[in-house]
Amino acid sequence: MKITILSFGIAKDITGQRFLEWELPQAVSVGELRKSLVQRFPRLAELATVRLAVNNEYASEELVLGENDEVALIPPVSGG
Amino acid sequence: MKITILSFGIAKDITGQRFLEWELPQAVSVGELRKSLVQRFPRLAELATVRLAVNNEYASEELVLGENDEVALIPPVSGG
Amino acid sequence: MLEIKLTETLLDVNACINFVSSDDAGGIDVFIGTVRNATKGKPVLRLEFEAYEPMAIAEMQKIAEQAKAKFGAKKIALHHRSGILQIGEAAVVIAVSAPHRAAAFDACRYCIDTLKETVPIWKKEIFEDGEVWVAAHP
Amino acid sequence: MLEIKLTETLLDVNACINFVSSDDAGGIDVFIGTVRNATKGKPVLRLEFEAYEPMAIAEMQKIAEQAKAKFGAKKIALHHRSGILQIGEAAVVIAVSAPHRAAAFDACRYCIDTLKETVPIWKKEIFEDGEVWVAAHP
Repeated sequence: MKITILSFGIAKDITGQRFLEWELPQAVSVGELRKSLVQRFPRLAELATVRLAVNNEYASEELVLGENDEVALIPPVSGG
Repeated sequence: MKITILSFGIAKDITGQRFLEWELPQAVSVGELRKSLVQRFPRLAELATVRLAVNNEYASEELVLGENDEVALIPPVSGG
Repeated sequence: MLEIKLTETLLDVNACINFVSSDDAGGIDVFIGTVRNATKGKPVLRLEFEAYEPMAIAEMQKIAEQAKAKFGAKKIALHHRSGILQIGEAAVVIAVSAPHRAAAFDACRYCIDTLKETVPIWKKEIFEDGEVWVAAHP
Repeated sequence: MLEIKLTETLLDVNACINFVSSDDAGGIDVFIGTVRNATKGKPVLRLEFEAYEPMAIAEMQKIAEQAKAKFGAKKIALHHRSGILQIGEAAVVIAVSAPHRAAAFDACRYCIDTLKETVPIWKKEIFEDGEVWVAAHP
Protein backbone atom coordinates (compact mmCIF):
# COMPACT_ATOMS: atom_id res chain seq x y z
CA MET A 1 0.00 0.00 0.00
CA LYS A 2 1.39 3.36 -1.04
CA ILE A 3 1.01 6.61 0.88
CA THR A 4 2.44 10.09 0.36
CA ILE A 5 4.09 11.88 3.27
CA LEU A 6 4.36 15.67 3.21
CA SER A 7 6.74 17.51 5.52
CA PHE A 8 6.50 21.18 6.51
CA GLY A 9 8.49 23.73 8.46
CA ILE A 10 11.18 22.20 10.62
CA ALA A 11 9.84 18.72 9.83
CA LYS A 12 10.91 19.24 6.23
CA ASP A 13 14.37 20.28 7.40
CA ILE A 14 14.50 16.97 9.29
CA THR A 15 13.12 14.63 6.62
CA GLY A 16 15.02 16.52 3.92
CA GLN A 17 12.13 16.30 1.47
CA ARG A 18 8.72 17.89 0.96
CA PHE A 19 7.30 14.66 -0.56
CA LEU A 20 8.09 11.10 0.44
CA GLU A 21 6.39 8.01 -0.95
CA TRP A 22 6.25 5.08 1.43
CA GLU A 23 5.17 1.50 0.90
CA LEU A 24 3.25 0.20 3.89
CA PRO A 25 1.84 -3.18 4.85
CA GLN A 26 -1.98 -3.20 5.03
CA ALA A 27 -3.79 -1.89 8.10
CA VAL A 28 -1.17 0.46 9.50
CA SER A 29 -2.54 3.03 11.95
CA VAL A 30 -1.45 6.65 12.26
CA GLY A 31 0.20 5.77 15.60
CA GLU A 32 2.17 2.95 13.98
CA LEU A 33 3.22 5.21 11.10
CA ARG A 34 4.37 7.79 13.65
CA LYS A 35 6.67 5.18 15.25
CA SER A 36 8.17 4.27 11.88
CA LEU A 37 8.71 7.94 11.05
CA VAL A 38 10.50 8.65 14.33
CA GLN A 39 12.62 5.52 13.83
CA ARG A 40 13.63 6.69 10.38
CA PHE A 41 14.02 10.39 11.38
CA PRO A 42 14.97 10.40 15.09
CA ARG A 43 15.23 14.21 15.24
CA LEU A 44 11.43 14.39 14.90
CA ALA A 45 11.37 13.39 18.57
CA GLU A 46 13.14 16.64 19.45
CA LEU A 47 10.16 18.73 18.36
CA ALA A 48 7.65 20.06 20.88
CA THR A 49 4.91 18.18 19.03
CA VAL A 50 4.31 16.58 15.65
CA ARG A 51 0.69 16.14 14.73
CA LEU A 52 -0.21 13.95 11.76
CA ALA A 53 -2.89 15.00 9.32
CA VAL A 54 -4.46 12.61 6.85
CA ASN A 55 -6.02 14.03 3.72
CA ASN A 56 -6.09 17.59 5.13
CA GLU A 57 -7.57 16.71 8.51
CA TYR A 58 -5.90 16.19 11.87
CA ALA A 59 -6.02 12.43 12.48
CA SER A 60 -6.31 10.39 15.65
CA GLU A 61 -3.57 7.85 16.35
CA GLU A 62 -6.08 5.03 15.85
CA LEU A 63 -7.07 5.98 12.31
CA VAL A 64 -6.07 3.24 9.87
CA LEU A 65 -4.42 4.46 6.70
CA GLY A 66 -5.66 3.59 3.23
CA GLU A 67 -4.21 3.40 -0.26
CA ASN A 68 -2.97 6.77 -1.59
CA ASP A 69 -3.64 8.62 1.65
CA GLU A 70 -1.79 11.91 1.99
CA VAL A 71 -0.19 12.17 5.42
CA ALA A 72 1.30 15.47 6.57
CA LEU A 73 3.84 16.01 9.34
CA ILE A 74 2.63 19.07 11.26
CA PRO A 75 5.25 20.45 13.64
CA PRO A 76 4.11 23.21 16.04
CA VAL A 77 2.29 25.75 13.91
CA SER A 78 3.23 29.43 14.12
CA GLY A 79 0.94 31.35 11.81
CA GLY A 80 -0.92 34.53 12.68
CA MET B 1 -22.93 83.77 42.96
CA LYS B 2 -23.42 83.08 39.27
CA ILE B 3 -23.08 79.71 37.55
CA THR B 4 -23.70 78.52 34.00
CA ILE B 5 -25.81 75.43 33.40
CA LEU B 6 -25.43 73.52 30.15
CA SER B 7 -28.01 70.99 29.02
CA PHE B 8 -27.48 68.19 26.51
CA GLY B 9 -29.50 65.55 24.74
CA ILE B 10 -32.90 65.00 26.24
CA ALA B 11 -31.98 67.28 29.17
CA LYS B 12 -31.88 70.17 26.72
CA ASP B 13 -35.32 69.22 25.41
CA ILE B 14 -36.52 69.40 29.02
CA THR B 15 -34.84 72.65 30.11
CA GLY B 16 -35.54 74.19 26.71
CA GLN B 17 -32.14 75.91 26.56
CA ARG B 18 -28.52 74.94 25.97
CA PHE B 19 -27.26 77.66 28.39
CA LEU B 20 -28.88 78.86 31.58
CA GLU B 21 -27.40 81.35 33.99
CA TRP B 22 -28.41 80.91 37.58
CA GLU B 23 -27.84 83.06 40.63
CA LEU B 24 -27.10 80.93 43.68
CA PRO B 25 -26.61 81.67 47.35
CA GLN B 26 -23.06 80.92 48.57
CA ALA B 27 -22.03 77.37 49.44
CA VAL B 28 -24.51 75.42 47.37
CA SER B 29 -23.50 71.80 46.78
CA VAL B 30 -24.05 69.80 43.60
CA GLY B 31 -26.68 67.76 45.43
CA GLU B 32 -28.54 70.91 46.43
CA LEU B 33 -28.34 72.28 42.90
CA ARG B 34 -29.74 68.99 41.63
CA LYS B 35 -32.78 69.42 43.88
CA SER B 36 -33.38 72.95 42.62
CA LEU B 37 -33.06 71.78 39.02
CA VAL B 38 -35.58 68.96 39.47
CA GLN B 39 -37.94 71.39 41.22
CA ARG B 40 -37.70 73.80 38.32
CA PHE B 41 -37.75 71.07 35.60
CA PRO B 42 -39.73 68.14 37.08
CA ARG B 43 -39.38 66.05 33.91
CA LEU B 44 -35.67 65.60 34.70
CA ALA B 45 -36.83 63.07 37.28
CA GLU B 46 -38.23 60.90 34.49
CA LEU B 47 -34.76 60.22 33.08
CA ALA B 48 -32.91 57.01 33.89
CA THR B 49 -30.08 59.10 35.38
CA VAL B 50 -28.80 62.66 35.29
CA ARG B 51 -25.18 63.07 36.27
CA LEU B 52 -23.84 66.53 36.93
CA ALA B 53 -20.44 67.58 35.69
CA VAL B 54 -18.64 70.65 36.96
CA ASN B 55 -16.03 72.26 34.73
CA ASN B 56 -15.79 69.19 32.46
CA GLU B 57 -15.51 66.59 35.23
CA TYR B 58 -18.15 64.35 36.77
CA ALA B 59 -18.82 65.81 40.21
CA SER B 60 -19.82 64.21 43.51
CA GLU B 61 -23.02 65.40 45.15
CA GLU B 62 -20.95 66.90 47.99
CA LEU B 63 -18.85 69.19 45.82
CA VAL B 64 -19.54 72.83 46.65
CA LEU B 65 -19.98 75.10 43.66
CA GLY B 66 -17.95 78.25 43.11
CA GLU B 67 -18.35 81.50 41.21
CA ASN B 68 -18.57 81.04 37.42
CA ASP B 69 -18.57 77.24 37.58
CA GLU B 70 -19.86 75.52 34.47
CA VAL B 71 -22.33 72.79 35.42
CA ALA B 72 -23.51 70.31 32.79
CA LEU B 73 -26.61 68.13 32.91
CA ILE B 74 -25.54 64.71 31.64
CA PRO B 75 -28.47 62.43 30.85
CA PRO B 76 -27.64 58.78 30.02
CA VAL B 77 -24.87 58.91 27.42
CA SER B 78 -25.22 56.94 24.18
CA GLY B 79 -22.07 57.46 22.14
CA GLY B 80 -20.05 54.77 20.42
CA MET C 1 1.05 57.75 22.15
CA LEU C 2 -2.58 58.65 22.00
CA GLU C 3 -4.69 60.36 19.36
CA ILE C 4 -8.12 61.60 20.42
CA LYS C 5 -10.49 63.12 17.90
CA LEU C 6 -14.10 64.30 17.87
CA THR C 7 -15.13 65.36 14.40
CA GLU C 8 -18.11 66.13 12.18
CA THR C 9 -16.41 64.60 9.14
CA LEU C 10 -16.19 60.92 8.11
CA LEU C 11 -13.93 58.81 10.29
CA ASP C 12 -10.83 57.37 8.63
CA VAL C 13 -10.09 53.80 9.74
CA ASN C 14 -6.79 53.73 7.87
CA ALA C 15 -5.58 56.87 9.61
CA CYS C 16 -6.30 55.19 12.96
CA ILE C 17 -4.47 52.01 11.95
CA ASN C 18 -1.51 53.97 10.59
CA PHE C 19 -1.30 55.99 13.78
CA VAL C 20 -1.00 52.90 15.98
CA SER C 21 1.20 50.83 13.66
CA SER C 22 4.77 50.37 14.72
CA ASP C 23 7.54 47.95 13.90
CA ASP C 24 7.67 46.61 17.43
CA ALA C 25 3.95 46.02 17.97
CA GLY C 26 2.82 42.51 17.18
CA GLY C 27 -0.94 43.02 17.31
CA ILE C 28 -3.45 45.69 16.41
CA ASP C 29 -7.09 45.51 17.37
CA VAL C 30 -9.59 47.86 15.77
CA PHE C 31 -13.20 48.39 16.76
CA ILE C 32 -15.60 50.14 14.40
CA GLY C 33 -19.06 51.04 15.65
CA THR C 34 -21.43 51.73 12.79
CA VAL C 35 -24.89 53.18 12.47
CA ARG C 36 -27.46 50.40 12.17
CA ASN C 37 -30.42 50.67 9.84
CA ALA C 38 -33.00 49.64 12.42
CA THR C 39 -33.72 49.65 16.17
CA LYS C 40 -36.00 46.90 17.44
CA GLY C 41 -37.11 46.29 13.87
CA LYS C 42 -38.02 49.93 13.22
CA PRO C 43 -36.14 51.52 10.30
CA VAL C 44 -33.76 54.33 11.29
CA LEU C 45 -33.34 57.07 8.68
CA ARG C 46 -30.24 58.69 10.14
CA LEU C 47 -28.60 59.56 13.45
CA GLU C 48 -27.51 62.71 15.17
CA PHE C 49 -24.72 62.74 17.71
CA GLU C 50 -24.53 65.64 20.12
CA ALA C 51 -21.39 66.04 22.21
CA TYR C 52 -20.34 68.13 25.18
CA GLU C 53 -17.14 68.68 23.30
CA PRO C 54 -14.46 69.71 25.79
CA MET C 55 -15.60 67.15 28.36
CA ALA C 56 -16.04 64.41 25.74
CA ILE C 57 -12.48 64.94 24.56
CA ALA C 58 -11.19 65.01 28.14
CA GLU C 59 -13.03 61.76 28.96
CA MET C 60 -11.78 60.03 25.81
CA GLN C 61 -8.24 61.10 26.70
CA LYS C 62 -8.67 59.65 30.21
CA ILE C 63 -10.00 56.37 28.86
CA ALA C 64 -7.12 55.99 26.44
CA GLU C 65 -4.59 56.76 29.19
CA GLN C 66 -6.22 54.20 31.49
CA ALA C 67 -6.28 51.56 28.75
CA LYS C 68 -2.62 52.15 28.01
CA ALA C 69 -1.61 51.90 31.67
CA LYS C 70 -3.94 49.03 32.58
CA PHE C 71 -3.18 46.68 29.70
CA GLY C 72 0.21 47.80 28.44
CA ALA C 73 -1.13 49.06 25.13
CA LYS C 74 1.40 50.88 23.00
CA LYS C 75 -0.56 53.38 20.90
CA ILE C 76 -4.26 54.18 20.84
CA ALA C 77 -6.34 56.16 18.35
CA LEU C 78 -9.85 57.01 19.55
CA HIS C 79 -11.98 58.87 17.01
CA HIS C 80 -15.66 59.71 17.45
CA ARG C 81 -18.10 61.36 15.07
CA SER C 82 -20.51 64.13 15.94
CA GLY C 83 -23.33 65.72 13.96
CA ILE C 84 -25.48 63.92 11.39
CA LEU C 85 -24.61 60.35 10.37
CA GLN C 86 -26.06 58.28 7.57
CA ILE C 87 -26.77 54.53 7.91
CA GLY C 88 -23.59 52.47 7.67
CA GLU C 89 -21.22 55.29 8.63
CA ALA C 90 -18.80 54.78 11.50
CA ALA C 91 -19.73 56.53 14.74
CA VAL C 92 -16.54 55.46 16.50
CA VAL C 93 -13.21 53.94 15.53
CA ILE C 94 -10.77 52.68 18.15
CA ALA C 95 -7.38 51.27 17.14
CA VAL C 96 -4.96 49.84 19.69
CA SER C 97 -1.51 48.38 19.17
CA ALA C 98 0.29 46.29 21.75
CA PRO C 99 3.28 43.97 21.92
CA HIS C 100 0.91 41.01 22.33
CA ARG C 101 -2.57 40.45 21.02
CA ALA C 102 -4.35 39.88 24.34
CA ALA C 103 -3.39 43.39 25.46
CA ALA C 104 -4.62 44.89 22.17
CA PHE C 105 -8.01 43.15 22.46
CA ASP C 106 -8.43 43.94 26.16
CA ALA C 107 -7.44 47.59 25.81
CA CYS C 108 -9.69 48.11 22.77
CA ARG C 109 -12.65 46.55 24.51
CA TYR C 110 -12.01 48.58 27.63
CA CYS C 111 -12.04 51.75 25.54
CA ILE C 112 -15.37 51.10 23.84
CA ASP C 113 -17.06 49.72 26.98
CA THR C 114 -15.95 52.70 29.08
CA LEU C 115 -16.67 55.23 26.33
CA LYS C 116 -20.25 54.01 26.20
CA GLU C 117 -20.57 54.57 29.95
CA THR C 118 -18.84 57.86 30.55
CA VAL C 119 -18.21 59.98 27.46
CA PRO C 120 -20.81 62.78 27.18
CA ILE C 121 -22.10 62.09 23.70
CA TRP C 122 -25.77 61.55 22.91
CA LYS C 123 -27.33 59.71 20.02
CA LYS C 124 -30.68 60.67 18.57
CA GLU C 125 -32.35 58.20 16.21
CA ILE C 126 -34.45 59.75 13.48
CA PHE C 127 -37.36 57.59 12.34
CA GLU C 128 -39.96 58.15 9.65
CA ASP C 129 -42.44 59.29 12.31
CA GLY C 130 -40.31 61.00 14.94
CA GLU C 131 -37.04 61.01 16.81
CA VAL C 132 -35.77 59.54 20.07
CA TRP C 133 -32.78 60.21 22.34
CA VAL C 134 -31.31 56.74 22.88
CA ALA C 135 -31.14 55.28 26.40
CA ALA C 136 -32.64 58.38 28.05
CA HIS C 137 -35.44 56.60 29.85
CA PRO C 138 -35.31 53.61 32.21
CA MET D 1 -20.86 34.97 4.95
CA LEU D 2 -17.22 34.03 5.17
CA GLU D 3 -14.21 35.00 3.11
CA ILE D 4 -11.07 32.90 3.55
CA LYS D 5 -7.85 33.82 1.79
CA LEU D 6 -4.25 32.63 1.82
CA THR D 7 -2.11 34.80 -0.40
CA GLU D 8 1.48 35.75 -1.22
CA THR D 9 0.49 39.37 -1.87
CA LEU D 10 -0.02 42.21 0.64
CA LEU D 11 -3.13 41.86 2.78
CA ASP D 12 -5.81 44.52 2.31
CA VAL D 13 -7.41 45.59 5.60
CA ASN D 14 -10.01 47.72 3.82
CA ALA D 15 -11.12 44.82 1.68
CA CYS D 16 -11.68 42.79 4.86
CA ILE D 17 -13.64 45.60 6.51
CA ASN D 18 -15.72 46.19 3.39
CA PHE D 19 -16.50 42.50 3.15
CA VAL D 20 -17.93 42.34 6.67
CA SER D 21 -19.68 45.72 6.68
CA SER D 22 -23.43 45.66 6.53
CA ASP D 23 -26.20 48.07 7.38
CA ASP D 24 -27.56 45.84 10.10
CA ALA D 25 -24.29 45.10 11.92
CA GLY D 26 -23.58 47.41 14.82
CA GLY D 27 -19.98 46.44 15.53
CA ILE D 28 -16.91 45.37 13.59
CA ASP D 29 -13.78 44.07 15.25
CA VAL D 30 -10.58 43.76 13.24
CA PHE D 31 -7.38 42.07 14.31
CA ILE D 32 -4.15 42.72 12.43
CA GLY D 33 -1.09 40.64 13.25
CA THR D 34 2.07 42.31 12.01
CA VAL D 35 5.68 41.22 11.64
CA ARG D 36 7.72 42.52 14.57
CA ASN D 37 11.22 43.84 14.10
CA ALA D 38 12.75 41.81 16.91
CA THR D 39 12.35 38.57 18.89
CA LYS D 40 13.70 38.58 22.43
CA GLY D 41 15.66 41.68 21.58
CA LYS D 42 17.30 40.17 18.50
CA PRO D 43 16.63 42.07 15.26
CA VAL D 44 14.56 40.15 12.69
CA LEU D 45 15.36 40.98 9.05
CA ARG D 46 12.28 39.41 7.52
CA LEU D 47 9.92 36.45 7.86
CA GLU D 48 8.93 33.53 5.73
CA PHE D 49 5.57 31.84 6.09
CA GLU D 50 5.17 28.35 4.75
CA ALA D 51 1.67 26.89 4.52
CA TYR D 52 0.17 23.48 3.86
CA GLU D 53 -2.23 25.29 1.59
CA PRO D 54 -5.31 23.11 1.14
CA MET D 55 -5.39 22.13 4.80
CA ALA D 56 -4.66 25.68 5.99
CA ILE D 57 -7.60 26.97 3.98
CA ALA D 58 -9.83 24.15 5.23
CA GLU D 59 -8.87 24.87 8.86
CA MET D 60 -9.42 28.62 8.44
CA GLN D 61 -12.84 27.89 6.97
CA LYS D 62 -13.68 25.64 9.94
CA ILE D 63 -12.57 28.29 12.43
CA ALA D 64 -14.66 30.99 10.77
CA GLU D 65 -17.70 28.69 10.69
CA GLN D 66 -17.25 27.85 14.38
CA ALA D 67 -16.83 31.53 15.31
CA LYS D 68 -19.97 32.43 13.41
CA ALA D 69 -22.02 29.67 15.06
CA LYS D 70 -20.54 30.03 18.56
CA PHE D 71 -20.81 33.80 18.93
CA GLY D 72 -23.47 34.81 16.44
CA ALA D 73 -21.06 36.69 14.22
CA LYS D 74 -22.54 37.94 10.98
CA LYS D 75 -19.68 38.06 8.47
CA ILE D 76 -16.04 37.09 8.83
CA ALA D 77 -13.04 37.78 6.59
CA LEU D 78 -9.94 35.76 7.46
CA HIS D 79 -6.90 36.55 5.33
CA HIS D 80 -3.40 35.14 5.88
CA ARG D 81 -0.14 35.85 4.10
CA SER D 82 2.33 33.27 2.89
CA GLY D 83 5.82 33.64 1.46
CA ILE D 84 8.29 36.38 2.36
CA LEU D 85 7.16 39.25 4.60
CA GLN D 86 9.00 42.44 5.44
CA ILE D 87 8.96 44.02 8.90
CA GLY D 88 5.68 45.83 9.61
CA GLU D 89 3.66 43.92 7.02
CA ALA D 90 0.46 42.19 8.11
CA ALA D 91 0.68 38.41 8.44
CA VAL D 92 -2.99 38.04 9.24
CA VAL D 93 -6.11 40.18 9.10
CA ILE D 94 -9.37 39.06 10.68
CA ALA D 95 -12.50 41.19 10.42
CA VAL D 96 -15.76 40.22 12.11
CA SER D 97 -19.10 41.97 12.10
CA ALA D 98 -21.88 41.21 14.53
CA PRO D 99 -25.14 42.78 15.69
CA HIS D 100 -23.49 43.60 19.04
CA ARG D 101 -19.92 44.42 19.88
CA ALA D 102 -19.29 41.66 22.43
CA ALA D 103 -19.94 39.04 19.75
CA ALA D 104 -17.60 40.79 17.32
CA PHE D 105 -14.77 40.91 19.87
CA ASP D 106 -15.29 37.35 21.07
CA ALA D 107 -15.53 35.87 17.57
CA CYS D 108 -12.45 37.78 16.36
CA ARG D 109 -10.41 36.66 19.33
CA TYR D 110 -11.60 33.09 18.93
CA CYS D 111 -10.45 33.17 15.30
CA ILE D 112 -6.91 34.39 16.00
CA ASP D 113 -6.45 32.22 19.10
CA THR D 114 -7.61 29.08 17.29
CA LEU D 115 -5.74 29.93 14.10
CA LYS D 116 -2.52 30.08 16.09
CA GLU D 117 -3.19 26.61 17.48
CA THR D 118 -4.47 24.65 14.52
CA VAL D 119 -3.82 26.23 11.11
CA PRO D 120 -0.85 24.55 9.40
CA ILE D 121 1.27 27.62 8.70
CA TRP D 122 4.86 27.96 9.84
CA LYS D 123 6.86 31.10 10.47
CA LYS D 124 10.59 31.26 9.95
CA GLU D 125 12.43 34.25 11.37
CA ILE D 126 15.46 35.37 9.40
CA PHE D 127 18.19 36.98 11.51
CA GLU D 128 21.53 38.53 10.51
CA ASP D 129 23.26 35.28 11.53
CA GLY D 130 20.78 32.54 10.75
CA GLU D 131 17.15 31.51 10.68
CA VAL D 132 14.77 29.77 13.07
CA TRP D 133 11.41 28.02 12.72
CA VAL D 134 9.33 29.64 15.43
CA ALA D 135 7.90 27.49 18.25
CA ALA D 136 9.33 24.24 16.89
CA HIS D 137 11.17 23.23 20.04
CA PRO D 138 9.87 22.87 23.60
